Amino acid sequence: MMLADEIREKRQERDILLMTHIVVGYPSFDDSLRVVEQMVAAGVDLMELQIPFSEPIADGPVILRANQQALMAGSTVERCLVFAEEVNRRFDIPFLLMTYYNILFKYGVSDFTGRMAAAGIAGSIVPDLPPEEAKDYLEAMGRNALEPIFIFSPNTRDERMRVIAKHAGGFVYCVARKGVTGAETSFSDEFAAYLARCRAATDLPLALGFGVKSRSDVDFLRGQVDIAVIGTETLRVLDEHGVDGVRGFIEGLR
Amino acid sequence: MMLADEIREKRQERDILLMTHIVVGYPSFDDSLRVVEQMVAAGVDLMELQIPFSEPIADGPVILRANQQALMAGSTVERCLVFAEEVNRRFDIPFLLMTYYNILFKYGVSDFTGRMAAAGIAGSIVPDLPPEEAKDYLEAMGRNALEPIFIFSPNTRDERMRVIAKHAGGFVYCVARKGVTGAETSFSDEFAAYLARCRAATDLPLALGFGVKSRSDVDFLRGQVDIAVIGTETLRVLDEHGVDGVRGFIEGLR
Amino acid sequence: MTDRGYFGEFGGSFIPEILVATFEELVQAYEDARSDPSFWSQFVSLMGSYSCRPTPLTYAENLTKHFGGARIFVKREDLNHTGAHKVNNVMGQGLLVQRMGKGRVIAETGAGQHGVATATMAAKFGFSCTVYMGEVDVERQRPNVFWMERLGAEVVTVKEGTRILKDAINEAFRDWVTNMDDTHYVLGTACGPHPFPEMVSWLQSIIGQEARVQVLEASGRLPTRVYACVGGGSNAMGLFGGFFDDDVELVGVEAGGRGLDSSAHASRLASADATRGVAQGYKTFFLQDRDGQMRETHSVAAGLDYVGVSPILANLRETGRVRFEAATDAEVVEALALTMRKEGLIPALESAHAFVQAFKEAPELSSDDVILINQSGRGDKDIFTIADAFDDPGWKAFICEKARHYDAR
Amino acid sequence: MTDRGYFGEFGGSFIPEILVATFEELVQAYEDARSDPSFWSQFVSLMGSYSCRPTPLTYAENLTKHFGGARIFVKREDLNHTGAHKVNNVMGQGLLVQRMGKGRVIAETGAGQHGVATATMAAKFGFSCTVYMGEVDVERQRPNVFWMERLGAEVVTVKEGTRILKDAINEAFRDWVTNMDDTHYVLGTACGPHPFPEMVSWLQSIIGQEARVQVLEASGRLPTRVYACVGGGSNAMGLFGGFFDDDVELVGVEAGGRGLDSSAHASRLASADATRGVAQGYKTFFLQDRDGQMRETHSVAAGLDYVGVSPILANLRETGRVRFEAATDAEVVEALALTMRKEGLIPALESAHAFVQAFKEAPELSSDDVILINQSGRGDKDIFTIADAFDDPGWKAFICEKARHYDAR
Ligand SMILES: Cc1ncc(COP(=O)(O)O)c(C=O)c1O
Ligand SMILES: Cc1ncc(COP(=O)(O)O)c(C=O)c1O
Repeated sequence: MMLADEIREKRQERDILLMTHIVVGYPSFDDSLRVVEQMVAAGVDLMELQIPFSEPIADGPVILRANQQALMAGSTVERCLVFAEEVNRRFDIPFLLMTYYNILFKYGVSDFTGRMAAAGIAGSIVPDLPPEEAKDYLEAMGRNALEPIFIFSPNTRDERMRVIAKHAGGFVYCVARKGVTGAETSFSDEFAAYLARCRAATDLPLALGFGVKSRSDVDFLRGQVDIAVIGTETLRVLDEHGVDGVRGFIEGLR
Repeated sequence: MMLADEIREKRQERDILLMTHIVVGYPSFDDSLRVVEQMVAAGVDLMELQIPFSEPIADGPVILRANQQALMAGSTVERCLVFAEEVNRRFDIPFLLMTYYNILFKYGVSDFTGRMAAAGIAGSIVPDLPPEEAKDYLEAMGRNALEPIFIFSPNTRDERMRVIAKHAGGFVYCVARKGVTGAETSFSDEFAAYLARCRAATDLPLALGFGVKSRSDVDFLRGQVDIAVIGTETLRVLDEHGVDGVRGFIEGLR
Repeated sequence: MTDRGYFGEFGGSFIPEILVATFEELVQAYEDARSDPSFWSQFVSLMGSYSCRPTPLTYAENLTKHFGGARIFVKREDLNHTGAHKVNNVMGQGLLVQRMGKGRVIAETGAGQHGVATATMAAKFGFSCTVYMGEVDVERQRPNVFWMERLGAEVVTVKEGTRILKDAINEAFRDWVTNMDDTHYVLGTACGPHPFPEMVSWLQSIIGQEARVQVLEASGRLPTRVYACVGGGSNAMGLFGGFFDDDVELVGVEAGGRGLDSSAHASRLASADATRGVAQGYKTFFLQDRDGQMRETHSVAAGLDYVGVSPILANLRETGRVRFEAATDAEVVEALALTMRKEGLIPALESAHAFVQAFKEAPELSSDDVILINQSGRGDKDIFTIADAFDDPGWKAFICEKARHYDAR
Repeated sequence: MTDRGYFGEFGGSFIPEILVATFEELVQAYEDARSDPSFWSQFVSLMGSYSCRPTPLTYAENLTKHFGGARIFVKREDLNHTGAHKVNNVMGQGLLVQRMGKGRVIAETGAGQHGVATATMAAKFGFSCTVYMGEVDVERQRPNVFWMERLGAEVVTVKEGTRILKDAINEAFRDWVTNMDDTHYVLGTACGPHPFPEMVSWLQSIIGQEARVQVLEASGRLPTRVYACVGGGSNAMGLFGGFFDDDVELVGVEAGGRGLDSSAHASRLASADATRGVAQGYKTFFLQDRDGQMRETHSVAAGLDYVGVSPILANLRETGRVRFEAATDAEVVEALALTMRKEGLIPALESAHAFVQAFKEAPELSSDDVILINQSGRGDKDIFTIADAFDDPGWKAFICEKARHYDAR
């Protein structure tokens, strides 16, 4: 089944889905695996697996540091792909790869997408790859029946949203506000107008990320978007309370 | 009697005269007095009393340092003049003041020369005052029957020597070579030619300074000039052997 | 889709969606300025009254005699206000910021040169200013931090990544992503997403335009070869810009560090160690590992140890229009010493790379030949590094004494 | 007897007999050069290709708005090669040395600026070079010592007297007295025996000549007042030189140090503490005691703490043509901070004295008025002093860290 349909189906059961995020190999591969376990057990609906990159330009300080530490701890692209394969085999939710374009480019976009498909990954998010630069990527993703997740931002104009939507698959990732991952967002009227614009631009499910960190945030999003993305906050919980703190945190969100 | 005549007269008895130099108040006024005593006892014929100045531009490092230390030890122009008066009263040789023009200028050239005359000083050497700048000085010196000692140097042209000689009194101080006080001089053929030029330019007695430091230097000058000037070397002896070393050193020169 | 600034296969604009509108605005402002002749004349007049453009062309007579070959001329970007060519780009972007009606600028800086230039521009234009600088660079370039702060800029120490230039660029992008409405990011070299490589090269081309006229006037002919050091590539693009249409050989000199086979260098175009990649918003040659993770680089010159390089230069290497060479740290210190003694010029360590290669080639050319070296900056700023390179005992004693004095208080 | 360079009662040539012939030769060479138009055009062309003359005139728009009075223009001598106006005089004397056929130059230096300029000139002209510098100045101006040595000059530390500028001058004279045949003494300011005050002022008048044309062009009128700091007086004489025949008020600003009533200053013409005297070969106002011994002076700016002052300026004070004021250390640091933030300019501490006085007077003038400040040098060279003046903690930590690093090796 296509990812978008899978999401729509799940939404029949739940009024909002949760997508969480990990940096693969942070703080170690063992811990990453246990975190995935906890998250799945806590009822997470989708997961982003970030392959660390040395220049994560669109990430805030918390995820940035996790990228670096994962690299220092020996996270390689190969190990990340093996990890992705393993979690996909063991857990029954859709997994997405999230990384920067250089990781795909250097590996070879065609080979990389082939590996993704072989690992059973549903799709990928590449934040520094706008559709204008994504010709090879889109072709390869299509060839491998993978979902290219694209991004809307508050200053993406309507017309451009429609162009992006044309290339997008699975769902569209809407960033809640200007800025990098992990800072505060206030959910204002302006925000409502933004979401309306996103809705108008695409039939795909909408995920909302950047700054979601508490049950009240999730409550607020209920009914407005399909997926709430919890990124930085899980890393904070992991750092503060260890692997065992993750499950309780996620369960408390919904 | 005029200083020049006094020198000529003494030269009847001695084939070369010795002129020595002290920095007044170095290392103390008491020591300065004892050094004069020793020098006179050793048979010195004339003496230069240098009033210390903070910027002794024509002096080398040894005399420069003595100037500074004398100033730091409290040597003032007034105390130097009182000292000059005292040595002149107590010892029966001609004394000259040596200093830089600012000392006279600041005191008032007229007042200063008046004080010199009252102290019984014979004349003065002001190395940074060429005759072109010396109008006030020459008038005041003349008024007070004081001898203005001027300087010849190896690169003073003949014509200029004659101009200088016209203004000079007492004797002419011939510097043996380029440079400041206290460095080595080699007495060459060139040197003989220089002395011949000095002789031709003036009837005044000639003193030769800069670098005279041993009996053989004095022997060499015998018959060539009227006065050998021992400047820096006495200061060195004083520094190394104390006041009591001075007399032996001077006696050994002739 | 709009032109995304490709030069052959290099360049592009690999930016987060949130910045797309900002870049569109910038591209628009840049294109407007470029097609408006009054912009360039305003730029030239600003640089003539605030910096000292045209910067002179100096005939290095003693070096020419010393090497006994080509006549050597030096383009004096070191005489610019703030001490390097960086100010050309920065003041030009300042005018653009004014046009765009923004009130704040941000910048990354490695050597500190670009940060000081930006802080200076911000003071002059009345913008508020934040400069991102890697912690390693803050430590080794403290004098520049001091001046930036005195000029009214906030200097943010970047403690992420390898804590050098590339990390400062990432951090500046993070700021921009948050504050793009009122903020312009003054990128310091001919790198980054479109339109930066093209725009910075255009603004810097004032160097080459002047130099071409000056060399013709001084020597009656065009240079046989011109030399410029290559960090990000802006001074090289600036100088080369005057000679693309001429029969003039263009030579870019990269940081050879401890040698091209040592892996402690920053040579992306002259060595085989770099490979194609996409980072910091554009595609070029990067010093990266097999996975695409950026590697550590090394150079005695803080302004040259960047992992990427101008996509325009990457393309000019592919087309063969520009030749690339590398100079080692040791060669650089030697060339610097010679230039100081022979000409009384103190090139920045970055610029001294260009001198190294010119010195290697001058003797093999004839006295009919003219070569031109870009002295992109002055070496004063490098005293801490240069004194260390010469292992100067007087300097060390001075620093230790000064430290004792501070400790005592 | 020849003209001995009197200006009213000041000036003259109070030199040891041994130097008389050397000075005659110098006067001759100077007069020949002055009456030979090709000398000046050679000088202008050298300065245009080696330094960056004409130096720009910068309109200080933000400061003008800030003070709300006269329009403020700044003459940018800081953009000269080696960072100050000193190089004008030095390169000019270099040409004279060439004419005289000598092969060695000596110089005194206080702040180090003049020493660096002379070492640079010597490198360029191929002269050997010795620079005398007081021990106190060597200690506080080590960066300049480092550069002089790298430029090939021998730097002799003067341990006599108060171990500052005046003692270095004495020592340079001592060298000259010994080596005059092949050696020229490049005096660094408009002081000393004739022809130095006149000759240095003449060479520096290139500043004023340019500035007059530039101000007229930029503002359509002559300045109401021009301001220059006064150490020995060369940059002031240089700027004023363009305006003597005009209805322009000339203002010289001396070092007020800790205040004119503190005795810790270097104000010879604006304070009542100085008296007429004769030292270092010329007659002027000196800071001296009743006996005529020179006093210690103080200024935050190493280039202004000299005991004497140009005899030409002394005379211009007597005739009333130039007004003299003093700026205190504290005022200087404040004016410097303001100028950095408002204009992105970093004047040398010396130059900042001129800014202080201009800032005091600008508000009382109207927007029709134009005032002109000479930025005689750049402040980079002063980082150790300026960082101390601002008591910068980051700087101190940097120095201490650096020292620990040196100590460890
Ligand atoms: C003096 C100087 N030259 C060259 C460079 C290298 O930059 P680019 O290659 O952009 O000219 C720098 C960078 O800081 C610099 O300061
Ligand atoms: C920048 C600067 N300005 C001014 C001066 C003072 O000298 P003058 O009065 O001769 O211009 C100096 C002396 O070193 C200096 O370095």
